[in-house]
Amino acid sequence: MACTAESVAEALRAVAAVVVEHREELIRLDREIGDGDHGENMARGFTALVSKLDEVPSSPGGVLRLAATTLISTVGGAAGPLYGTAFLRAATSVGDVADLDGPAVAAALRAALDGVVARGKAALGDKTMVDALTPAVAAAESVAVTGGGVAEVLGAAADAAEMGADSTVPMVARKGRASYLGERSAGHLDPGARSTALLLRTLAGRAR
Amino acid sequence: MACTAESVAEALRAVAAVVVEHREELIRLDREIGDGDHGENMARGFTALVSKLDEVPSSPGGVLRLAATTLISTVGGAAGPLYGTAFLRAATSVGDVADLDGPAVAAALRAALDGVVARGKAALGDKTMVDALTPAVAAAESVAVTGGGVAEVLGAAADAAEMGADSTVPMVARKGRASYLGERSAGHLDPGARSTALLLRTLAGRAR
Amino acid sequence: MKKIINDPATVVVDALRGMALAHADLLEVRYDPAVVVRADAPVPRKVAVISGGGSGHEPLHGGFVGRGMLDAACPGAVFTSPTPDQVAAAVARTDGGAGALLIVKNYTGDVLNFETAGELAAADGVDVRTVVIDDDVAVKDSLFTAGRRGVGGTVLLEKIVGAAAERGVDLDGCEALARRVVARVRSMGLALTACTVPHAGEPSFTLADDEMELGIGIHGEPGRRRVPVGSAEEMVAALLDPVLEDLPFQEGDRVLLFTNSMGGTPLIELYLAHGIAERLLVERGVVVERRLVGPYITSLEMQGMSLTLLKLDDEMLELWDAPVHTPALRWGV
Amino acid sequence: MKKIINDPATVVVDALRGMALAHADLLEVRYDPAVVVRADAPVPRKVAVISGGGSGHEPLHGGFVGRGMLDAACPGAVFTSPTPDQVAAAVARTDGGAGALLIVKNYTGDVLNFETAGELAAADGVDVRTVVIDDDVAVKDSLFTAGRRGVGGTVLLEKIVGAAAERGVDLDGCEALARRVVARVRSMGLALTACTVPHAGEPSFTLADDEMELGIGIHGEPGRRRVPVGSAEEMVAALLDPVLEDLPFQEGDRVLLFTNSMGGTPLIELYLAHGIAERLLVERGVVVERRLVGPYITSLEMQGMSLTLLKLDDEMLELWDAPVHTPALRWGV
Ligand SMILES: Nc1ncnc2c1ncn2[C@@H]1O[C@H](COP(=O)(O)OP(=O)(O)O)[C@@H](O)[C@H]1O
Ligand SMILES: Nc1ncnc2c1ncn2[C@@H]1O[C@H](COP(=O)(O)OP(=O)(O)O)[C@@H](O)[C@H]1O
Ligand SMILES: [Mg+2]
Ligand SMILES: [Mg+2]
Ligand SMILES: [Mg+2]
Ligand SMILES: [Mg+2]
Repeated sequence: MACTAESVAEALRAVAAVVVEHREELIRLDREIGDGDHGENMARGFTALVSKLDEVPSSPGGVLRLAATTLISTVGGAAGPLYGTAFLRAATSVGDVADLDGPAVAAALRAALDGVVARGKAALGDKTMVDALTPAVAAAESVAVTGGGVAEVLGAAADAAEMGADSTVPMVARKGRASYLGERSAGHLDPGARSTALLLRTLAGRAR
Repeated sequence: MACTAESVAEALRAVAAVVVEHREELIRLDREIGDGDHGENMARGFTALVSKLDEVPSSPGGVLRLAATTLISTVGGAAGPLYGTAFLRAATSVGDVADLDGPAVAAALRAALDGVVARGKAALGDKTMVDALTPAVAAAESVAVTGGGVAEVLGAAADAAEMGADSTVPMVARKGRASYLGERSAGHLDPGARSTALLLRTLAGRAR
Repeated sequence: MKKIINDPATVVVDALRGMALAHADLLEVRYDPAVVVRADAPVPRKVAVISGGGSGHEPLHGGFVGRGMLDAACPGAVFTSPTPDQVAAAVARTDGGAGALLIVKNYTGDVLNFETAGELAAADGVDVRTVVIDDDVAVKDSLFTAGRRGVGGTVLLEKIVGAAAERGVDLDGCEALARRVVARVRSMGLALTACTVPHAGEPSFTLADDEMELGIGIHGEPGRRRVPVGSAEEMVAALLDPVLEDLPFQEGDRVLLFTNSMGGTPLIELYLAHGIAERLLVERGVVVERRLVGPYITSLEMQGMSLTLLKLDDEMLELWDAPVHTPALRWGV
Repeated sequence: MKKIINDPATVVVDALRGMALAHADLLEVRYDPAVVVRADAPVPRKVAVISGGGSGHEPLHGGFVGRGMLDAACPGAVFTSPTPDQVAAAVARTDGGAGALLIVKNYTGDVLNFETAGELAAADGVDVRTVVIDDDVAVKDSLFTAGRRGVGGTVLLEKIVGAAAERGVDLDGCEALARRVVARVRSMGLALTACTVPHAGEPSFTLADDEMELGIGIHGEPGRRRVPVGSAEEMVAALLDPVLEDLPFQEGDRVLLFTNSMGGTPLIELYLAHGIAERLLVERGVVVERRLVGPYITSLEMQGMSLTLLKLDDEMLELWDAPVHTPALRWGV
């Protein structure tokens, strides 16, 4: 199964559809412990990306770079620079190869996580997207070293991301807007962790 | 039965108590077709009058004049100048006699009505206090000419005022704030007509 | 009712104390009776321009006291006309020997109380003139009703006449100018939510979640009709059309457009509405020469807005631009 | 949700169009990306002072663009930080050769987006400094959280640094001054009602009829605790005490007191609260040298208020008094 510029673009279009579909859910989650705009921000950004993808760049890295710059200039909020950095680092990681394999995807995810942490300084357990992305990267890497293809790598990442997102429910937020709530932030799913899980699940679905 | 300065003062203290007691009702009536302050305005004015009555002027006319100036400077709104004028004209009408009889009371009520009409230019049927006061004056005069005393005169005035107030319910307002409602003002009791009826009923009760 | 107050009975006086502290350089506040006076009053040989009305419409009127606008404001209880002794005290305190002009919004209570005050002041030998403003096109004008209400046009009237008085225009001139402004200004408002008067404790009326009151008065008096909430485009047109038709304002007319918040509507919505109003005026060939956007004549926390149009002439334009130095309007100084 | 809008997705741009029309003499508005710029930008050899943040806090920040305050403001979507390209465009448009100072309220989104923008501008060879303001004492400051939020102090910071830049103070001087203001300003707010973000369509939180949220953030983020509504006296003390204790402010300190409405609280209540705050400060021997009262940093239609205290020194006092000419603050010109 190929992982070309066109298939990455197609997968990102699917992500956009899923984000728009889950817009209200993400708004609701963010209203509970944030300011209620995460779904709107993500929907705005990915909708903008879809129209930019009318012309698909020539390599998967090019597509990821276009996603990065588009998200940075349209999402805003905390999620904009964080997802933007994630896509930018992923783009740099994959370079200009024409077709990605499992290890390349796993490495891209690792680069994305490193970028998010470098930018946002969140640690595991702070109740952020990092809590979804960290186990996702670990799972992706362990599948990749045992020879897993793109679909397997992303499938494992999505599974782990969903569990990681769920793990944010009992956490007390220490980063982002939810941290103002202190103890009151416990008992709620982190919206950024949820959107990360949605994103990886959709990519995994497209890779199949 | 005497109608001296002290008994007029006592009757006005009773009016104050009744107005305070009906404050919410008058507010509610005024909220329906006005701006909801009539009960507050009247309560403020008559409460101020009570404290002014610590020193009772020497004649009934003096008490009525004190009531006039106090209401003018404390009630505000439409009711302030209207009730103020009513009391002022009544005071002038009774002059400085020490003890009022039935005809004097009826004449004072006539003077009060003339003052309200001169100031407010409302006609019968405009849905204002004039609709309570006009029949009250007519009733008072007919009792007075047939030799009725103060209690009978005021009793007849109160009965007629209550009927007059009730007659405002179906009317379409043509004066005051309720007139902005046009047809929508029908179906509501006019707050000023109601307070006029309350006032006369209390005076009648005290004259007994 | 949730409000930042101590006691409904003392709201006005308590607020005046804060206002006096906030603007000690511009105002002097007297309490018994309550009057807000410009700090340097009386100004010798200047016509005193005085207004007043119920409280709850802030910054109107106290926020417009100062150089180039009002000499004094008489704050009544919330939504209740002030009493004649307040107005008489304002005249006595600000009369600089050139007489006083009373600007009265057309409500029965205001008219009657100012009328009585005018008689008192005249008895004291002050030349007092009264101008009644009735710019609200929502209410049908008729000899058989209380007539139109005074609303947004009041702000423009106070600014323009205040500037004329500051320049030394005499009482006849100020009065004539005021009547010209009244003749050329029209307004209409709408409410999305009701407000709660402190002493009443409950909202003045109730609107369904999808309703607005078109033609609302500034005390929550109802207007023309209750209609479904529409888009901003529809709301602005619903206000602008009756205003334009009434005078009428015509192609080529030069106007001042005043987009006012009823108090609870945020500035972001107000700017949005203002942009639509200006565009609609341009489409009809009406020339917007000046604009005022903000909460200047309010109804406590009511959400909603009003539009006011004044047909300018050169003199009014110049007087609008003249220096003003009050808590709520300030330029040129 | 009842709002004067056409479409939640275009609220910010639609409002900017109205703002551009309302203040064409002061501002130029660019739309792609959205930036509000002072009309005479770039001012040669002047440090460009730039801020921005989510919309819905109007007049902050666009209403403070103009002579003596901001050179540009970057409006994000409602309650959402602006994007780096907006900030980069603002820097490019206003850089007069003396560098740019970015004033950033301490929210993760704002900090990250301005950080990225700073990198972009630095790559273009502009000397860019960033000052983060975090004056909200409601949130415990800690290395392990996002830290304190930037709230009311932002308005005072923008005015004072804007005045310094206008006088020709260089970038180092502006940055040092800004850090001094940040070190000496503290705020706290409370909410009586929630607000509704247009794209969310529902209130951000719910409060019972007798509850208020003490320590509210300007995006409706919760604060210290939810408590029963008290009297104005109690509310003001509940805000003032933590503010005073935090710095701490002490007897003899000279302060600027800023009494701010969250948007939906009427001016009459705000003046009332201001009067109480001044009295409480006098009782403690704190000297109120200057005051600002009004809705300057808001949360859409939220009812509530905040208090901000700035410990003044002579330089700050003089810069506060210096001329300013913007849509929302105007004096000395
Ligand atoms: N410092 C951080 N590091 C990583 N993720 C963060 C950080 N701060 C916030 N986030 C993520 O961003 C999400 C919120 O995004 P969004 O609502 O779009 O932005 P904002 O908080 O500015 O409104 C949170 O749910 C969290 O997952
Ligand atoms: N022109 C008028 N003539 C006689 N009575 C009037 C007139 N206008 C109003 N009123 C009376 O005043 C009452 C309202 O008084 P109030 O609520 O105290 O004043 P406001 O209308 O100024 O708020 C009305 O119910 C009506 O009876
Ligand atoms: Mg958010
Ligand atoms: Mg009334
Ligand atoms: Mg009234
Ligand atoms: Mg946000």
